Amino acid sequence: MKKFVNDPQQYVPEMLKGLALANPDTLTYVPEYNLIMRKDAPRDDKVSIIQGSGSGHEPAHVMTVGKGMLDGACPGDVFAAPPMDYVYETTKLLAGPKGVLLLVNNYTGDRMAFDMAQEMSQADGVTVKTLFIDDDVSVQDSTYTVGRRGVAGNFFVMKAVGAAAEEGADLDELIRIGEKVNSVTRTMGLALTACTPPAKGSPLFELGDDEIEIGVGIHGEPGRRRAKIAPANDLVDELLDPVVADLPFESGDRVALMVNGLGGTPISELYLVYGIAHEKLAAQGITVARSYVGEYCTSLDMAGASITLVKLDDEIERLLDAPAEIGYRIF
Amino acid sequence: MKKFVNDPQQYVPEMLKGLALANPDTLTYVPEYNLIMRKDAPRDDKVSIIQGSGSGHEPAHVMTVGKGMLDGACPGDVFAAPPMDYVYETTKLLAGPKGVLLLVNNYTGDRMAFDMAQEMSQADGVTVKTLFIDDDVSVQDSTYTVGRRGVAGNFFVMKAVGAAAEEGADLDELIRIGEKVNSVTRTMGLALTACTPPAKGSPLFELGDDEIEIGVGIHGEPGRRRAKIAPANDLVDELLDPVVADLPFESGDRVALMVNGLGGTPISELYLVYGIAHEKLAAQGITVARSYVGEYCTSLDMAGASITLVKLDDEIERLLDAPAEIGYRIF
Amino acid sequence: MTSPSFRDTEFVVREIAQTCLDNEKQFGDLDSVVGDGDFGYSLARGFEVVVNDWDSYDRSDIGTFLQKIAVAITGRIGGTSGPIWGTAFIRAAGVVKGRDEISGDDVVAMLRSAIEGIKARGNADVGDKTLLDALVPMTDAAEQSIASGQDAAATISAAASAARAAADATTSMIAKRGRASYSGERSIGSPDAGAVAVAVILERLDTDWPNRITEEVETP
Amino acid sequence: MTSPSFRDTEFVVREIAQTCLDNEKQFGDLDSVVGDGDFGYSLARGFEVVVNDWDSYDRSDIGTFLQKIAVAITGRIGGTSGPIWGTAFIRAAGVVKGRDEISGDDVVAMLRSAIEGIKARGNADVGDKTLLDALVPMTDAAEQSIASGQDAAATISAAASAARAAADATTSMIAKRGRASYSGERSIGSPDAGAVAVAVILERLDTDWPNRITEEVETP
Ligand SMILES: Nc1ncnc2c1ncn2[C@@H]1O[C@H](COP(=O)(O)OP(=O)(O)O)[C@@H](O)[C@H]1O
Ligand SMILES: Nc1ncnc2c1ncn2[C@@H]1O[C@H](COP(=O)(O)OP(=O)(O)O)[C@@H](O)[C@H]1O
Ligand SMILES: [Mg+2]
Ligand SMILES: [Mg+2]
Ligand SMILES: [Mg+2]
Ligand SMILES: [Mg+2]
Repeated sequence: MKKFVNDPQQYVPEMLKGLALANPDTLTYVPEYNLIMRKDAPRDDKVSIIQGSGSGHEPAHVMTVGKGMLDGACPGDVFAAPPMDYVYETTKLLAGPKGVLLLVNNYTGDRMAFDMAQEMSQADGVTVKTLFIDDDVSVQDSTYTVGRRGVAGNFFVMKAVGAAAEEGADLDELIRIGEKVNSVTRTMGLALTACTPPAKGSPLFELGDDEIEIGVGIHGEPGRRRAKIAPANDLVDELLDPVVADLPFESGDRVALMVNGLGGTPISELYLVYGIAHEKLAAQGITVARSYVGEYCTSLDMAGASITLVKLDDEIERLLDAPAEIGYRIF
Repeated sequence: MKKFVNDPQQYVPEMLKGLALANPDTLTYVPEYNLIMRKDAPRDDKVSIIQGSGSGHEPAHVMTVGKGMLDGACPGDVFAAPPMDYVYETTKLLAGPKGVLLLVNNYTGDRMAFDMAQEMSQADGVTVKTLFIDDDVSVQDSTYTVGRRGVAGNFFVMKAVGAAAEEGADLDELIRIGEKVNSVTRTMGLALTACTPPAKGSPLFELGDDEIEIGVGIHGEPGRRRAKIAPANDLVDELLDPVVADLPFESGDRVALMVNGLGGTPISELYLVYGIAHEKLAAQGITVARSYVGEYCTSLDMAGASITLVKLDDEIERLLDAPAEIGYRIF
Repeated sequence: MTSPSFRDTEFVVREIAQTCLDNEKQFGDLDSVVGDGDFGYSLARGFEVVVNDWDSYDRSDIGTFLQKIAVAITGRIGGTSGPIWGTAFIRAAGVVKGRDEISGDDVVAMLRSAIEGIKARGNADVGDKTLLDALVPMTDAAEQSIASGQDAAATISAAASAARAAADATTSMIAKRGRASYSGERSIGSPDAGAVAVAVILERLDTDWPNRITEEVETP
Repeated sequence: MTSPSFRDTEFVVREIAQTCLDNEKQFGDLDSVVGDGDFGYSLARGFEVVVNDWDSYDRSDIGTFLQKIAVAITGRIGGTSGPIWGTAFIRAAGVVKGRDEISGDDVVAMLRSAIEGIKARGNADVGDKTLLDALVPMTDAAEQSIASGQDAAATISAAASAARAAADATTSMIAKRGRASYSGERSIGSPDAGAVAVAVILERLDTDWPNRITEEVETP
C-alpha cells in the first residue's frame, strides 16, 4: 500500500485534524466523537443537521459541514458506521430549540447506530427526526429486505434540507423536503479498480486488468456483476440506463445530473462521462437543468464513477440553487 | 488501461465538450483550438487572461475559466503544449482594448508556442504580454539552463492576476503582480504511482510496490530520485523542507499553504498531509493564513501530492481573497 | 473478593476480547469477500479498549460488569458490529443483574436474551447468514449439554463444535442481511464473517478453559 | 506537371510523414523514459493531417509546398515538436522559395537553414541531447558525400548511417534541453527520442529511395 498515512488507526483523526486546521474560523473539531461541526452551531433559529456514515467517502460528509449544508458530521472509521455514542453525543451537542435532523444513508450499521442514538436523545428530551437515503438502483429491493443503499444521491437531500434549514424551515418541513428529494433521486455506480482501506493495506477485492465491477457499493462491496472494460459510451449506458428506467425519468423531465468520481478517477474523465450522459439524456427528451461533476461521495482511492439523476421541480431547483459555504475546495 | 475513454485521440475534445455542456451559461467551446472561453470575453474593461498548457492537469486550466480567473484556456493534447496556432487564434479572439496576458508554465514547448503566438499577434496589432511561471523547486537551476518548471503554484499567479484584471488593472500592472506572486511561490511534488496517458495506454514509468518518485513533474517526467514509501510525516518533510529552504520562508512569515493532489490521491489523504504540514510550519514560526487543499494541477490519475507555499503580503492576500466564479466544482 | 462465577465470567469476556484482537486480519479478510472488510478492525478497536481498561470496570456484580463492557463496546465499535455486539452484552447483563453467582441455566438464558436482542436490533433471524447462524445452534448445543448433566468443559466443547459446523454451513447460504446481502447470489461460497468469529471464539474458549485460574489470586 | 525535383521532394516529405505514423508507439516509448511520452503521438497527429490533406497542398513551387506542410504541422503538432519541426520546414522552404528544381547543394543548404532555425527556436545546440545531435552529423555526412561526387542514393545511405551512429551516441549524453533535462543524470542511458526519430526516418528513406517513382504518373 502506498498512501499518505502514518498509523492507519490514526487515518481518520489525522484527516479531521487537517480539516479543522484548514478551516479555523468556521469549523470545530471534537476528537472524542470524530466530530466536525460548525463553529456557530447549534443556532436557535435553525434545525441542526447531522450526518454520520463511515469515513473514506470524503468530501462526504465531514467536508460538507458549513452554512447551507450540514451542522455536524461524526463519521466512524473507514467504511464503518460511527459508534452509537458518537451520534448520541453529537446529537446532544447540536440540539437547539428547533431540534435535530439526522441524515442516514440506508445501511444496517448506520440505521442501528442512529436509531439507538435517536431513542436515547429523545429520552433526554431532544427533538430528533431521521431521514433515510436510499438512491442506489444497483440493489434490487425484491431479493432482500434491507433495501437500497444510500450513495452519492445523499448530496441532493443534504443540499436541499440544508438550504431549507437555513431559511428557518422546521423539522417536519425538512422531513417532507428530504423525503421528496430522496424519492426522485437515483444513482448507479461502477468501479474500474478496487479501493485500499489503510487498515487493510491491500485492495478490498481483485479486479483483472480488463475487468470492471458494475453496481459497486461505495464501501468496496462487490456489485451486481463483473464485466469487461468497454468504451466510455457503453459504460455510460451501464450507468444511465438503469437510473433512467428506475424512477422512471421521462421525456419532458428537467433533471439535475451528477457525475461523481469514486476517488481515483481524474476530473477530465468525469467531464468526458458528463458530456456523453448529457447528450444521451437530451436524445431522450430529458433536459439537464443543473450539472454536478466532481467528487461528492467517494470510496477512498477507487477508480470509477457514479451517475445520479434528480427529477427537478421548482422547489427542489430553488433549494439546490441556494448558496452554501463549505470549507472544502477553495478557489 | 481502464479509463472512461472512447477514442484516446478524442479524449481532450470529449472532455471539453462535457465541460461546455455542463456550463452552458458561462462558457463557450471552440473545438478548432481546444478553446474554453468565458461567454462574456473579451471585455472592454479588462485585460483578457489566457493559459495554454497541455491537457491532463485538470482542473488546470480549462476548468478555471471564469469570473476572477481566466478568460480562456486552449490546451494541447495530453501533456503537450498547444500547437502555436491555437494560442495565436485564441489571442486574436480574446484581444480587447486593454490587451491580452498570456500565462505560461515554464516548459520548452509552451514557451515556444507562446513566444511565436505573441510575436504573430503583436504583428497583427494586438497588445500582448507573457508571464512565465516557474515555482518547482525540484529542478535545480544550476545544472540546466531551461530553468524551473511551472507547476501547481501557477494557481496563485492566475488567481492574483485574475482578481486584479477584474478590478481593471492594466497589462503592466498585471505583469508586476504576476511576477511578484511567482517570485514568492515555491512547490515540490512526489508521486506514489505513475500516470497513464490515454493514448499511451500504459503507465508512463514503472514504480515498485514500495517505491515513490520524489520531485516528479506533472507530466510524469521522472523526478530527482526514487525512494521507499515512508510514513506521511516523512513524506511531508520531503515536500516541505526543500520548499521552505528555497525562498527561504522564515519565522514570522505569513503564507498560503496548498496541498495539491496529483489526481489519484483521495482528498482524505490530502487533508491528512495538510494537517501535518500546517503543524510543521507552525513549529517553525510560519503562520498559515490561507489554506488550499484539493486538486488544482493534476497529472491524470497519478497518486501523489505537491505542497506549495506562497509568502503573503497585504496585496497578495487581498487578491487571493477576492471572489471567483468558475464552472468547476459546484455545491 | 470475586466469586468463582465472576472469575469465570471475567475469563470468558477476556477470551472473547483476546480472540478478536488476535484474529483482526482473518476476520477482516472474511468480511472483504462480499462485505467491506472492516469487521476485524471494528471488533479489534473495541476489544482493545476492553483489554486496556480491564481493571477499571465496575465489578459490583456480574450484571454491572457486563454492562460496563457493553458500554465500552458501544462507545468504540462502529459499523453493524457495534450495535449488535453491544446489544448482546447489554441483554446478557440484564439477565444477571445484581448477581454474583450464575448457573449453567443462567448462561443459556443470557445467550437466549442476547440472541433475541440481536434479532430485534438487526431485524434478522436464523437463515439470514449472520452471526445468528452460529450463535443459535451453539446455544442449542449448550442447552442440551447442560440438560443432560454435562459439566462446563464438556458443554463448551459441544458448543464449540456446533458453532464451527454452523459457521461452515453458512458458506452455502445467501446473505439476506448486512452489506453482504447487496451482492445477492455472489454471497454464496464464502462463510459469514460474524458466524466464523463466533466459532473461533468458542474454539479458543474450549482450548483455554482447562487452564483458567479458578482460585482468586491476590495481586501483590 | 511537376519536375523530378518536386517529385523527389514530395517523396521525401511523404516518407517522413509515413515514418512518423508507423513509429508512433516506438517514438512515444522513447520519450517516456525520461520525458512525458507524447513525442510519438504529437508527430503522428501532425503528419496524419499531412497525409490526409496530401493532395490539397499548394504545389506552385517547392518552396510554397514545403511552407504549406510547415503550416499544417504548426497547426496540429503541440509540445516542443510542433514549433521545432514547423520551424525546420519553414526554414527549408525559405531556401527554395519559388524554385522547381533543386540540387544536392540546395538540399544541404535547406538542412543547414533548418538546423539554424531549430537552434534559435529551442535555444539549443549540438551536445544538448536533442534531435540536433542526429541532424547535424547527418547533414555533415550528406555534404561530404555530395562534395565527393556521390549520387543521391549513396548520399542518403551515408546520411542514414551517420544519423544512426549519432542517435545511438546520444545514449551516453546528459540532457540539457527539453523535459528530459529535468531528470539530470538520469537522462544518461537512453537515447534521445528526437535523435532516434531522425535516424529512423533516414534509414527508411535509404531503403525506399530506389523504389520511388521517378517519372510523373498521369492519374487517370
Ligand atoms: N442485520 C444484521 N443482524 C445481525 N447481524 C448482522 C446483520 N448484518 C450483518 N450482521 C453481522 O455482522 C457482520 C458484519 O459486521 P460489520 O463488518 O461490522 O458490518 P458492516 O456491514 O456495517 O461493515 C456480518 O458478518 C454478520 O454476521
Ligand atoms: N530546446 C530544444 N531544442 C531542440 N529540440 C528539442 C528541445 N527540447 C527538446 N527537443 C527535442 O524534442 C524531443 C521531445 O519532443 P516532445 O515530446 O514533443 O517535447 P515535450 O518535452 O514538449 O513533450 C526531444 O527528444 C528532443 O529531441
Ligand atoms: Mg462497515
Ligand atoms: Mg509533452
Ligand atoms: Mg463490514
Ligand atoms: Mg514529450
